[in-house]
Amino acid sequence: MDSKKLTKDKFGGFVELLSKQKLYVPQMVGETLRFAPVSSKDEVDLVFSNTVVPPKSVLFPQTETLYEYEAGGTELIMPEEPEEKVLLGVRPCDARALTIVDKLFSWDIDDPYYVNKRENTTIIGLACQEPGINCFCTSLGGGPASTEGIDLLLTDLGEGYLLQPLTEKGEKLCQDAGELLVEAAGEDRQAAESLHQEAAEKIVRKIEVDTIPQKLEELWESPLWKNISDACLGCGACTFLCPTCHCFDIQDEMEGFEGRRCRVWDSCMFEEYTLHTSGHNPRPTRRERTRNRVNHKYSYFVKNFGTIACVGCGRCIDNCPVNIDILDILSQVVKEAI
Amino acid sequence: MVDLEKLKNVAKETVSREDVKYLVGWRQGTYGFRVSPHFMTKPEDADKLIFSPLCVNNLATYLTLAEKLPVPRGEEPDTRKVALMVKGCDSRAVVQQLIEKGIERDSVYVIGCPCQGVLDLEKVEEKFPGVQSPVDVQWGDDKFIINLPDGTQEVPREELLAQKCLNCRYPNPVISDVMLWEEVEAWGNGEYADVKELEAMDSQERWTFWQEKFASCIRCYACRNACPMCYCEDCVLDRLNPQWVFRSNNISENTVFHLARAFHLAGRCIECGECERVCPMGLPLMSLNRKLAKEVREKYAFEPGLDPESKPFQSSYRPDDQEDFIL
Amino acid sequence: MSEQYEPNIVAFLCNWCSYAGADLAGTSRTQYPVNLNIIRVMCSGRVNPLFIINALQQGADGVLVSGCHPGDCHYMEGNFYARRRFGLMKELLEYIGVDSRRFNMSWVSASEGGKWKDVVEEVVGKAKEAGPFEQFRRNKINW
Amino acid sequence: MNNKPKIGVYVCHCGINIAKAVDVEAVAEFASRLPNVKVARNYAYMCSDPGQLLIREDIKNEGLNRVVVASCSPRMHEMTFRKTLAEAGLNPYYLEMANIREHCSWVHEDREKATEKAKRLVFSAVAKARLLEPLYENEVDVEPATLIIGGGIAGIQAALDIADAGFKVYLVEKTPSVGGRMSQLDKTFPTLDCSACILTPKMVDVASHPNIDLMTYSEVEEISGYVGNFDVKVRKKARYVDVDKCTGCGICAQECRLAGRIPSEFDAGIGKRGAIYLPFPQAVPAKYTIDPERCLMLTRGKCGKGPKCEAACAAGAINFEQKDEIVEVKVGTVIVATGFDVFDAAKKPEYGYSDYENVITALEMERLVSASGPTGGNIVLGKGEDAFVPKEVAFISCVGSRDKSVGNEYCSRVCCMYTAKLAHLVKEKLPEANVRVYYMDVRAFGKGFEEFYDRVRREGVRYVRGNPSEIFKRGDKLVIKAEDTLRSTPIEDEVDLVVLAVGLEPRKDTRQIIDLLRLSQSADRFYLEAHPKLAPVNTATDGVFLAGCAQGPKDIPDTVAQAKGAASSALVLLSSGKVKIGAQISFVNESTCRGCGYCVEICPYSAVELVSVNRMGNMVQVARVNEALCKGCGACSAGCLSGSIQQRSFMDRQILPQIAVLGGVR
Amino acid sequence: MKDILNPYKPEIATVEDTWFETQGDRAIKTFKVVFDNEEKRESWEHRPGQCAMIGVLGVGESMISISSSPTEGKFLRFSVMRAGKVTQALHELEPGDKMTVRGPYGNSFPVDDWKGKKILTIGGGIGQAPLRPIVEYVKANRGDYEDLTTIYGSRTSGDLCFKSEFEAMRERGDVNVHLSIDIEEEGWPHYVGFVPSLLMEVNPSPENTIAVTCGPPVMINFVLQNLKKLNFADEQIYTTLENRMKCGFGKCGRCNVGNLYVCKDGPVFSYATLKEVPEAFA
Repeated sequence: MDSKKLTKDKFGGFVELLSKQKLYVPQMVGETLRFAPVSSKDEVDLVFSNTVVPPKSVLFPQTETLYEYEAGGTELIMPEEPEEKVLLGVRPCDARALTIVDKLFSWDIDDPYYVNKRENTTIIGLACQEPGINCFCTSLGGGPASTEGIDLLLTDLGEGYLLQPLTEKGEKLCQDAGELLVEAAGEDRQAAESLHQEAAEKIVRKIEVDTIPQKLEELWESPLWKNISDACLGCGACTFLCPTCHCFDIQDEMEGFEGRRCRVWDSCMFEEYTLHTSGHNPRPTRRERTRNRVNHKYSYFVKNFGTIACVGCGRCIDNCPVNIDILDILSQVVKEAI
Repeated sequence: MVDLEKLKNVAKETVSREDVKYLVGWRQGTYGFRVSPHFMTKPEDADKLIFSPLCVNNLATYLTLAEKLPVPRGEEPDTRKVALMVKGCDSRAVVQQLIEKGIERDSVYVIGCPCQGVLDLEKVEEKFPGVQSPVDVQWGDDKFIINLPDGTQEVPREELLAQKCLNCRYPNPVISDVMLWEEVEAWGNGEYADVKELEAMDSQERWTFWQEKFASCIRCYACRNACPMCYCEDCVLDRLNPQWVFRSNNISENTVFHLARAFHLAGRCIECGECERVCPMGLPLMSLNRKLAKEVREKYAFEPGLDPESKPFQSSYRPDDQEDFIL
Repeated sequence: MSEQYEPNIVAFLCNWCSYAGADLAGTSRTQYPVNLNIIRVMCSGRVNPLFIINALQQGADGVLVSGCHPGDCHYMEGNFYARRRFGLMKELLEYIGVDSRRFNMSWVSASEGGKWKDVVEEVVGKAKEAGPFEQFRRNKINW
Repeated sequence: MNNKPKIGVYVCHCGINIAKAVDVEAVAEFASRLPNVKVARNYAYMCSDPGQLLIREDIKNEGLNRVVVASCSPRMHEMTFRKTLAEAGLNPYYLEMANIREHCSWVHEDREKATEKAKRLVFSAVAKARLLEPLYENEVDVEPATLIIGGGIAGIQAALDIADAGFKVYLVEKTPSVGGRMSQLDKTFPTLDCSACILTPKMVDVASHPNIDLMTYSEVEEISGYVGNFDVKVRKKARYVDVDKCTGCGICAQECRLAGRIPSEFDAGIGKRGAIYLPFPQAVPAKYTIDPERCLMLTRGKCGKGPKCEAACAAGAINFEQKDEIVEVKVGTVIVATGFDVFDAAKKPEYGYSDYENVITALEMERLVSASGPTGGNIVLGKGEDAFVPKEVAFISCVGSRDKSVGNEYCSRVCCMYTAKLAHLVKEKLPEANVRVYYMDVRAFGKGFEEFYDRVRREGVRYVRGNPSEIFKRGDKLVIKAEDTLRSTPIEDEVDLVVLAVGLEPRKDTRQIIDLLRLSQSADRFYLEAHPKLAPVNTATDGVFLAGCAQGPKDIPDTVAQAKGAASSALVLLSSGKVKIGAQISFVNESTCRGCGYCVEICPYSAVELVSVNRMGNMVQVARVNEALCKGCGACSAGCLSGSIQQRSFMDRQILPQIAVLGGVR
Repeated sequence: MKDILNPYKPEIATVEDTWFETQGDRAIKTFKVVFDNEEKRESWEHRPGQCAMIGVLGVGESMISISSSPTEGKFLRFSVMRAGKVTQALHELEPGDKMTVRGPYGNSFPVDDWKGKKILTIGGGIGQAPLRPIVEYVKANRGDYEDLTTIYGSRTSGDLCFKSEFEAMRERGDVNVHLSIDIEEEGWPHYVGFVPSLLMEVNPSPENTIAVTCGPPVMINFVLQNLKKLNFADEQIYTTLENRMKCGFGKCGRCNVGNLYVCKDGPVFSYATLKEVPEAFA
């Protein structure tokens, strides 16, 4: 299907159309921007850099009930089928991240909780025009208008949006929008193209990643890891806010006579993450944990899935309280003589 | 006044000492206004050291953060000192750790850096957005001198001063083995205007305020891990038996987590502001701590982190402690 | 708040004074509201301040901590610690907007059966005014 | 221990005490459906023999390993049911009680609501019961010896009783002689026995008893340890007289350059002694002591051409080089019999004690009327040519007692009667004298007291109801201004001698002993007994007992009775040779303890200490509980930030489920 | 939800029998469990070395190796050491009680590839649990294998699991049983010393032999060294790893050693594989 154009006066109508499904857009919750369900179309504002919490929080919520039960009972009450969702305003890096998480959750055995939600969700991307200072998506095969993982990509042209349907879901949406949209003109497409170009040029932080997986294997015992992790506080800011991190814990929780088994986000940066009940910890210090995090993203994941589990969104750099900078680590890895 | 040459020289001498394991100071970060803790073991690492209005991190956290690994049989544990650069507020953390025996006096070598107040990272990044290359900032008279890539800017001190510094009463280290330069005059009067503002609201308004904050917490534990006073090897709030807080993320568990943490810091928090600074979700956690600090100071006439010989607040009482709340 | 709303109070009583005082109230057949349930501890100093948060989280509408009068503690100083801890916890809970009528502390001696009744009535009455506690109650709605 | 909890729940009817307000059958039925409950029964009287049998049978037949009894207050029957469990071979601490009588059926009339509450309380007990752990009461050996602090009549009596029972006693007295206050008295009320005559034999017995180690002129320096095992350090102060050589001949005292120039403590200051002295003729031991604060040799380093005492002592007992000696002893029990101080009459300036020579205290009066006193028992005022025999004698009662203005709200219990006794003695010795007693109330509650009071009044002593407001001098006479409150008339009486019936106060060194033994004070500042009714000789510190006026004002018979009580309490421990240590005490999870020492600071019994342990090669400090010292209050665990110190039977993880149950039911 | 495919959804199983293998704070209790669902009971298949996630509702789940061989019957056996919250709750279970079971997870010992070979198992403590199915499997298919030798030790005789079974094997003589304890004990007729030393004592020939070891990390390290001394090739040596696990099938992340997941790619690894994985012996 060809690109469409949505003028801003029709935007309200478009949001209303999307609201037929459960619509999530970036909104302020407390002090930070994250994807949250919309109750009125006035809440929708697509002027933002990027959400602090990535959209994975909708498809892989921080806390998710696996099943419920009653105290002393043996019957497991399974959750209902997920409702259909639309995520509006997903940045291309985050959409790419979802394709990475997809690989893990449909690897070997499907994870029904994630996969069912993912299938039921339409991702409407929004091309970046003002990348953040720590964005480095272009180094990882993405870009401000990358289309991977997106069903429908929006580019803000000022007076309206250029809509590029990329999948059947995207095309269906455009069809449903019908009258609200007009065919995009060639100049609209060109304008979008050059906006994408401009945005890509604004990204100054770069890294050559090709040699990294190999280098990491060689640097296993390098003092680099100690140096990097000395300052690490061992918090979960980098992993919880990473759009590709997907580790979780499973916990039983009781409220009175009712109980549930649920999964909650977990972080490989936490000490308890690998702690055996015997007291033995195969990753006893922040050094091993930092090393694992970097290796997992740039080496193990490549071995298992053929891709780096990082999209260059820059969140871990923005949010690290002690300025542990993944690009800095990677450039040290690249530079490090074996 | 800040004397970087002296700072580097002292650092070089210090790490050269036989009884010092390593030194923790600050260095320029990888971008913009960020700085990073700098761990140095060799004199040549001193070149990277800085001390500027950007040095907000409280490095005292690292005294208790380092893991105590099993010592192989036949070997002696490394009991050499850790050398630490401290501002006034940071030094109170060291004192408080001494009070509660988290560290021993001879396990630390304290290098005092009298401080004129640090920058509020959020404010400065908002004022000068999109600055990628590392920025150098200096103290001027009642102003910050900010050397941006496209020229130097001067900003009045009050505009960019970190919240915790606005009313600082302890800009000079209260404990040190060496003081790097002369002490500065304290400017704060210890008012708790921010706390009073919230106190003035009614109960329902206060809950409305806190509800959305607690709801947005992602429980990354950065607040706890950055806190120089949170150093239990096994936090009670992490434990499964008894389980005080469930791992699931919701308003109930998050609120209880923050209440319990704030309570555990009562009479211990030295108001370095790290919990609030490191919170990726921007929770005003210092407000909780400052509320309790206010009560502890005003109603119990106690201030933590000043005298290493003092009794910890939570393990002492006075027969005439306030009790107007008792039925 | 419906008229039939009956608050549920969790009370922590020290064994030597307040629990005995409540026993005395019983022996004297003093009538008081049913809404308060007692957990016996040996000393009010045993009351972990986190119990107060935990009770609210686990569904209580109000909490009472009761110990010996100052100077009367069976263990000499436990109630002084309890007083300090409770005083601060109270400030903290109020600060985040929990109705201060929900948490109370009292001194009730073994001979004060009558005072115990007054305390129960006051605590229950205040909790009734404050209404059901929902703010950070652990709740299935959160699931 | 790792077995599945199988709980038996027993709901008691208590006749109709519970059953009337609570549907006990419904409660038992409810309990039977709770998790881990194997059986739930209700019965008329659980505490009766058949009731207990029911539990024992179930433990055996149903394999119960936890028991919940829903009945009366655990303060009533917890011990009963613990025994029941033990008899059935189950650890007694596998018991949890739900108080559905005092806290439920007796205080709620609404049967439906009371039943619901009883269910909740039972549920809460079940929730805790499933997490109970077996506990064991440890026993420690008791060192077969007692330390008695204070050598007055209380200490002497207790020492003799314990020594006679065959146990070692260390009797420590601060002054050079035993005897205490009683030795200063002339006669005793109401029988008018001669105080010295009845006391002196006991003093001699104490000194000669083979089981008593008498340490006079000594002070307790340090006490550590716990019931059964106290380590005591006693400082034997230097007497500068070798007691082994001193024959007690007294020539030294006569020779002393300061002889007759130092106020004698024994004579309450109205008699004088020298720098080397025997406190009083009957002193035990009859050994002289040099007052180091007065002796010229000891204060200035020289005494004329040489100390005369040294020269005079044929036995060569004087030794100015003598040093204090620290003696360490080990005892199983301690009796505190430190006595009292008399009220300092100078604190009531309106009575002019500091200003007028002829305003004296009752203790001074005792010495004045005593045959062994400085006047040989003659009531004579003034000195030399000015000496005269008083004709008008006034007693003022309640000086420093029942008086909030001086901080003594209590009644000193002895003043009324000693006043009567002294008034009687005055009348006896000076039959012509007018004797008046100004009083608030006369409390004559003891055996023979009222009769004695009557007798004294019959003898002509006038009792005037009214507290004098002022005493001043007019010419040679003292004027007492008062109001006769019975007649509501102002009085101004001129008298020769005013005797102030001063009250009894806690000793000034009370605080020291409190710190030594971790005792507490009651509001009147005397030592606090463990229970005013049921444990009047015990203290909150196990193994430490009180005797005599240290615990509060009393007369001699009461003091002796309490001393015997303290002795017998100590003997219970000594003769059994073992003492049980409570089981519900604290313990530390050393692997999570961070050694902050909060618990150490908090513990009122110094039962927690920090010790160094090796944690995988690193030396770290952790807290450790001395089980013999821990009293099981649990204050430490509430103050532990890492939850590492916990109190057995009241652990966080046992209480949290109770909170969940009691909080969760709406 | 389409729960038929939901790998998180456990089956309910009933504890048929339990007994304690060892006593003490870290007691080991064995459970014999049977699925409530008859269909599941029939369709369940597992191979020696595999694990299952067993749990108690309201408490949690724990990954435990299946210590029975499929050849033993339509039941599962688990031997559980009491350590954390979940294993404590499991220890409270008695016959008739329910537990949740899901799995089987992980790879298995390639017992069919080992046909015609001599089998040597070397276990320590609770580490015998994953080895027991091999022994049982080989016993059940005795003709397919050459010699079967079992070396097993623990700290004291009280810490030995499956004692009566070893005695029975020794009596029958179809398995060469070598038992050891670390510390001298009165009346102990067998070897005293550490398992790796006993291995050297037994001195097995590497020829046509597969050696499988499981036990505490320290023991495994020394056994591996000694096997190398005895000239076993890397490919002849197998071991199992354990790590903290939550999901059981490679999603939750925590059990990885390098890029391998213990739950999915393990728990059975040949020494040849493990040697290449940097984190394997952490």
